[in-house]
Amino acid sequence: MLTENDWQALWLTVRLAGIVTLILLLIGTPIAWWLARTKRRWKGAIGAVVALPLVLPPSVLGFYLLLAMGPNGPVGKFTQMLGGTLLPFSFWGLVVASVFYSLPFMVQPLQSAFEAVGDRPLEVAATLRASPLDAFFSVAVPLAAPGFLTASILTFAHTVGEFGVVLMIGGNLPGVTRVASVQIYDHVEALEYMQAHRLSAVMLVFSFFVLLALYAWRPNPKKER
Amino acid sequence: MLTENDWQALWLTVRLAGIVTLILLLIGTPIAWWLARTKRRWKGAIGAVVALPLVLPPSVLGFYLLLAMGPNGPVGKFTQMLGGTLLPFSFWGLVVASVFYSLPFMVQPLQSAFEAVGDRPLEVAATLRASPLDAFFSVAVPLAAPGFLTASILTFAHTVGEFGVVLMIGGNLPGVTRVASVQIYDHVEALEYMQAHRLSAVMLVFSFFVLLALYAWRPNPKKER
Amino acid sequence: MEEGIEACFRFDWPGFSLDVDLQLPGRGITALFGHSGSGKTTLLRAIAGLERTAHGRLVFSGEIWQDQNRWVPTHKRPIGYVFQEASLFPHLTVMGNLSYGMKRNAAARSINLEHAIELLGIGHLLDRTPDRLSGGERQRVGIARALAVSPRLLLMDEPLAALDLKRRQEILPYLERLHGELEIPLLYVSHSPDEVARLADHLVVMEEGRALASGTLVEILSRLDLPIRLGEDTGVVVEAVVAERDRMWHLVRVAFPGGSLWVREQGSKVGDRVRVRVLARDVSIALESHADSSIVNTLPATVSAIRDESHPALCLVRLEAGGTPLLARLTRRSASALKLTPGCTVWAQIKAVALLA
Amino acid sequence: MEEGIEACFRFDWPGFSLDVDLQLPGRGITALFGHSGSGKTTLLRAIAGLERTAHGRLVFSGEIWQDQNRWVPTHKRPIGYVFQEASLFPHLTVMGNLSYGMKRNAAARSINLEHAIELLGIGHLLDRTPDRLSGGERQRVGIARALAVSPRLLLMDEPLAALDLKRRQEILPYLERLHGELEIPLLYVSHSPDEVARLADHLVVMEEGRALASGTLVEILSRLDLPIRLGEDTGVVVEAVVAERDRMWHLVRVAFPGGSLWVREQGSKVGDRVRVRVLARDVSIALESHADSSIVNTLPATVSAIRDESHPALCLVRLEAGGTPLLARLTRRSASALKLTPGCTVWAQIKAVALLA
Amino acid sequence: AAAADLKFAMSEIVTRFKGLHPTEKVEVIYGSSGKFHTQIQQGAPYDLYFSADVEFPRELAKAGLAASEVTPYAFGRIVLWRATLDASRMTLESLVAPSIHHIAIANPKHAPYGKRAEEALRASGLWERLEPKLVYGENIAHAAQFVQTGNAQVGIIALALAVNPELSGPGGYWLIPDTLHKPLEQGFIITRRAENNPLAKRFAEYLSSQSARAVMTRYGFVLSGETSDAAGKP
Ligand SMILES: Nc1ncnc2c1ncn2[C@@H]1O[C@H](COP(=O)(O)OP(=O)(O)OP(=O)(O)O)[C@@H](O)[C@H]1O
Ligand SMILES: Nc1ncnc2c1ncn2[C@@H]1O[C@H](COP(=O)(O)OP(=O)(O)OP(=O)(O)O)[C@@H](O)[C@H]1O
Ligand SMILES: [Mg+2]
Ligand SMILES: [Mg+2]
Repeated sequence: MLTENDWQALWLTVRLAGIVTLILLLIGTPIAWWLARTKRRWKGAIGAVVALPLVLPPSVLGFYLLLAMGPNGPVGKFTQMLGGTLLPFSFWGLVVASVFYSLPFMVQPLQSAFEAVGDRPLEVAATLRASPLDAFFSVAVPLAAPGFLTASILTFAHTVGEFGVVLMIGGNLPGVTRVASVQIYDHVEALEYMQAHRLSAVMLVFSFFVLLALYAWRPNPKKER
Repeated sequence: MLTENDWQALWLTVRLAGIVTLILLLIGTPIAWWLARTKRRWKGAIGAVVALPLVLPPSVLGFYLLLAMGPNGPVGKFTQMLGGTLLPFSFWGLVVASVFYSLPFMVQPLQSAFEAVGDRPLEVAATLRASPLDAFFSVAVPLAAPGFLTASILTFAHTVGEFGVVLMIGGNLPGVTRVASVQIYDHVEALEYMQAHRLSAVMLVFSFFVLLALYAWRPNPKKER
Repeated sequence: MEEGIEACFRFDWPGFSLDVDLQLPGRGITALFGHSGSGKTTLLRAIAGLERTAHGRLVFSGEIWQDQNRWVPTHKRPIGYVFQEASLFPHLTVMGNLSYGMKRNAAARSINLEHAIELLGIGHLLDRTPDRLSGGERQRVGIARALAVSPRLLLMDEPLAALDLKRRQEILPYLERLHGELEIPLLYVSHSPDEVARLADHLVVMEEGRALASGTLVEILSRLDLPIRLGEDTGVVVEAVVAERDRMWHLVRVAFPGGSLWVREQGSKVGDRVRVRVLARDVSIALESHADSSIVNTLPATVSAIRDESHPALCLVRLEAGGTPLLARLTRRSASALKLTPGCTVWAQIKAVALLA
Repeated sequence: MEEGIEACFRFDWPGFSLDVDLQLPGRGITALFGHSGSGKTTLLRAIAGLERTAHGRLVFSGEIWQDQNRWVPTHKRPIGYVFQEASLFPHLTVMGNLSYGMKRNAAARSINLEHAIELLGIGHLLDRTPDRLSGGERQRVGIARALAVSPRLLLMDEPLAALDLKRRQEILPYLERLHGELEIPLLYVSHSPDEVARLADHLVVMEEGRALASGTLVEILSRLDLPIRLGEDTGVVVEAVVAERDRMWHLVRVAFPGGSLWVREQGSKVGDRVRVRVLARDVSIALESHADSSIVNTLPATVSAIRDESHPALCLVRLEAGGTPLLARLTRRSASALKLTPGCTVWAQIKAVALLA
Repeated sequence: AAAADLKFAMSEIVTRFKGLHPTEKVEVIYGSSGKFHTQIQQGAPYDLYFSADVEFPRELAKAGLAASEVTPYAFGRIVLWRATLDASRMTLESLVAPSIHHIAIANPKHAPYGKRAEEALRASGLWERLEPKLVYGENIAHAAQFVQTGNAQVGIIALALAVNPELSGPGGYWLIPDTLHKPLEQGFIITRRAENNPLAKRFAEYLSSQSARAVMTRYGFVLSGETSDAAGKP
């Protein structure tokens, strides 16, 4: 039903979205934690900066990222200095761009979830000898579990659906950067509607079941009476 | 510094994002509330469906919306039946499409926020003679305020940044459907980088201050000790 | 129709089941008394409509609140509920919490809120948010909030547990007066036998989800067989009339069938009907009456029963003073030394008497 | 260095300021007693390191936990904390809550958790989540959780407030034993004069953020001038030695300078040092000794002072029984009738005596 | 990298090329010429760049990013197209008819086909009257979709698209005279990256072969040096 290219694109998409979600869990969690806990003045400013990638149209953001990661851009110079290769038109270039673009989708829900945890559970943890780091993992994270789920769903889905940035940075190379969204886009542009419908349907069905599984597993937020 | 067209596009963008956010507050809140409170089996399925618009690439989603809202699509037939006009190439077409596309950004954070409220405050409200609806507005909504903020920020910003769908069904009509994201895109495509930079910068600065204001106003989530 | 509360609930949770069928009076204070985990809160929640039981019937002075076909939701029941944990709205100030219910029930304003606020000592806290209150302060706001809706039935889940003696002693008379003036029936959960004895007209003893006993306070307290571990607070309540007033020493004499007792005055007038509580630990027994002691109250009485107490050194003696039952707690050695047996005539020396209302 | 806790804190909140400078003993139970809102919780939190005060100095048996330059964070302080609201982790089962601290402090296992679980009666709840516990059950789990970390200093914020008398009477001796066996100092917030009198070796009376008095229980309780409203529980504590045992009647005679008293036995052996509590309300005064009464304990004593009580009908009489102070509460009319003045010799009749430890 | 309008023609050419050289690997990526232009500036791994106009490759060549001259390979033509009704009997004038609410063209600002459509409308003096009816697609395929979904009644699109069986359907097209607009010259370059890639050179040479030219013609391109009328005719 689907061509080999389609399957390749799907697999690439899942890989990209998975890796981006994982990386963002690693990066976004501390940022969200800091935003939720700090009482600093410029907390608002940082929060706003984190949300900024949202407001630029994706292909424009992609354009700026391309400039930055290109041979004359700051990121490009840096990566060249390190290893010699440039990020655009590579899988890891997509990853970096998507991480940047999807950051707010991870940070915002996590921040809300962490704020909802409140001080008390952490105080309790401290009286039970848990260091702040320990308390974070053993108390804050489980209590914020629904937030993690929301954040991961939004991030994953958004990375799956995103194509403006991906097209710009990735260059649409089959098997490397041609993810499913780009593939569908190509089908539509080429007026290959049947193909586009099929791939969309597969994506939708697949996503539906992934989301359904996530929801089924979703822990009910616990509240002490 | 900016051309008149640019300003027009900016204004259109703000209007679109504002209206979409408002409409989604109206639509998304009851959905999120239902998802947060119900114990039905198919809650997960509904939740997954709500999140689905996320995974399709915007321009593909736009294409399907174009089909649906066209003279032969179901939505199109419906609108024709009602008033005779079609939605594509009109501002309200954009609104409808964006509402559809941004729904998950409103629903997901709200759902988390409502779940975090828990049963107790609503029980208390009931003992104080508040009907469920009354309790919803006087207790659940204020307690979920940070969630409303997160949801509105994500929705607003996402609508501002979105252009795939908008381009697809808007027809890029100046003053009607040519929002800032499309305008920037046009500048970039036409290699008018200077113009693109300027408009992007204005958007970013503007958004930064809007976000900053929102954060500053952001209520600290209250917890009873 | 008839006054009173008919409450019948049955359901199972894993590890706990509730099964009660109670007839509670439609006025006065009914205490729910029982061990931790015996189902007091659950029963109160069921009455409030917060827990919807599979089988249940609830009738409040003729209005059906729950049966097979009917279900009045919580917000339509004219109740005031004080939660075990204060459960204030964290997003509202103290004032906001108080006015929340008041606004929604503007018609039936029967309670003077200013007075309640003053009495509960929360006047200086009105602008604070709950996260900046102490535990006891939160609980007091919770009480005021429940009163502010001018309920027709007050449900209170250990409202005074977090309060110190002084506060408690200020609030208790207020609650007493409240139910006296407004005739609101009050269902009151408490662990404190002291509070129960002082406040309650009617007592329900809960154990493992069942109502072990239900009846008037006087009835239940004087029963020797009930395993109510009132401990130090075992005693009886006597209904009496103020017969005389000693203005100089601030004492009143209350009379009842069987004699009279001198009690410190509490504002009651001659002729008032009052209740006095006599704790078993305050009653000693002498074979003769002695005038040279500081114990002012001695009554002739007959021993009617003797029962062992939980500690092997002690026993509980039931006395009849002209028809009024009294309990005395003695060491078994004393009982033996005085050769007490049912039928003996003795003098009951009462060291302290508390006037209740 | 020397044992003991040196706690000195000063800071201001809008509407409340804390200003204490205390020297607390490094062993035994110290009760923090005071009205609602007097700053007990705040002081406990400051000691636990949960509230970081601007000016403060805290030394625990020679270790500096807080001064200008040092700050030991809460998780490095070897404390166990029972919060006023149980504050269980809602995402863990009861067992998970208990083992949380235990896992993190595997080295110093000094408390037998199984025993604590059994005694607190929470064995059947181990698999439940906190949202399915009753109020008292939650609080008991909170106590067990604090004990499970094998702390070197126990801080308890009204741990027994939500518990019924029976539980309380089971837990109190356990806490007593705990501090006796393990020599863990215990800081204990309580509203209940009964609990305080029973448990505390040392008493701190708080009022409006200040420590009104701090000293041994015996010292503080026998002071007539302190406005501690112990109410019904006004009384003294006497240090004594078990002198004789009456196996038949389950009584022991405890001797102290000034006489001896018969008390129901509580497992102590002849020669043990014990404390007995004598409440003012249980002491009556006679001019002669009477043998025909059920009151077994009478002691010769001298009136040393008379003070008015809060109620105008009552007065408090301080007696000296061979160097041991006693308090008696009488009606002023009785005091007048018996012509009591400082210097009189009288018989103190003691109706009930509680053996404390 | 090839402009989107080349999709069908180029696919067939590549198949034929592979038939001749079975061992060689040729991948074609279709997209917007402008985007490729930007990407090549930033080092995109494309060896050949077939643009939909000549300006983009010229600029790249000027920036030293080309390894060859800018070679014009074809001219595009624009047509009036209608999805359901036969458009072959329409003219530009018939667009004024009130039954036509929306006319879809590619965005003249950056799409070469859109630019030519605008020129044609201006040349025939209809621009002022038709401008309120115009809706702009991102590119020529997008403009075609507006028409195909019925949201616009007619569109001005590339001949290369109109001859595509997916679109041809019941509707026909009317070739807009190329006198009304500037020629739509399309050029390609070999990028600097492919300087030493013999395959790129060979493929470029193959394009001028007879069979490749036949394919281009069949898909509606006018080849350099031929008359326009042959274009699109099988
Ligand atoms: N949601 C629940 N699911 C299962 N069991 C529950 C639930 N809530 C409470 N229980 C159990 O029901 C029993 C009665 O609880 P309830 O809260 O009524 O007790 P209580 O008499 O109010 O006790 P306390 O004095 O400690 O507050 C307890 O054993 C408790 O563990
Ligand atoms: N975060 C805060 N900000 C300002 N004032 C506070 C804050 N927390 C508590 N207070 C006030 O400090 C005073 C002391 O509070 P604390 O909790 O120490 O009282 P407490 O002695 O424990 O009383 P209770 O017996 O009612 O628990 C109270 O008057 C309270 O209102
Ligand atoms: Mg309870
Ligand atoms: Mg407190």
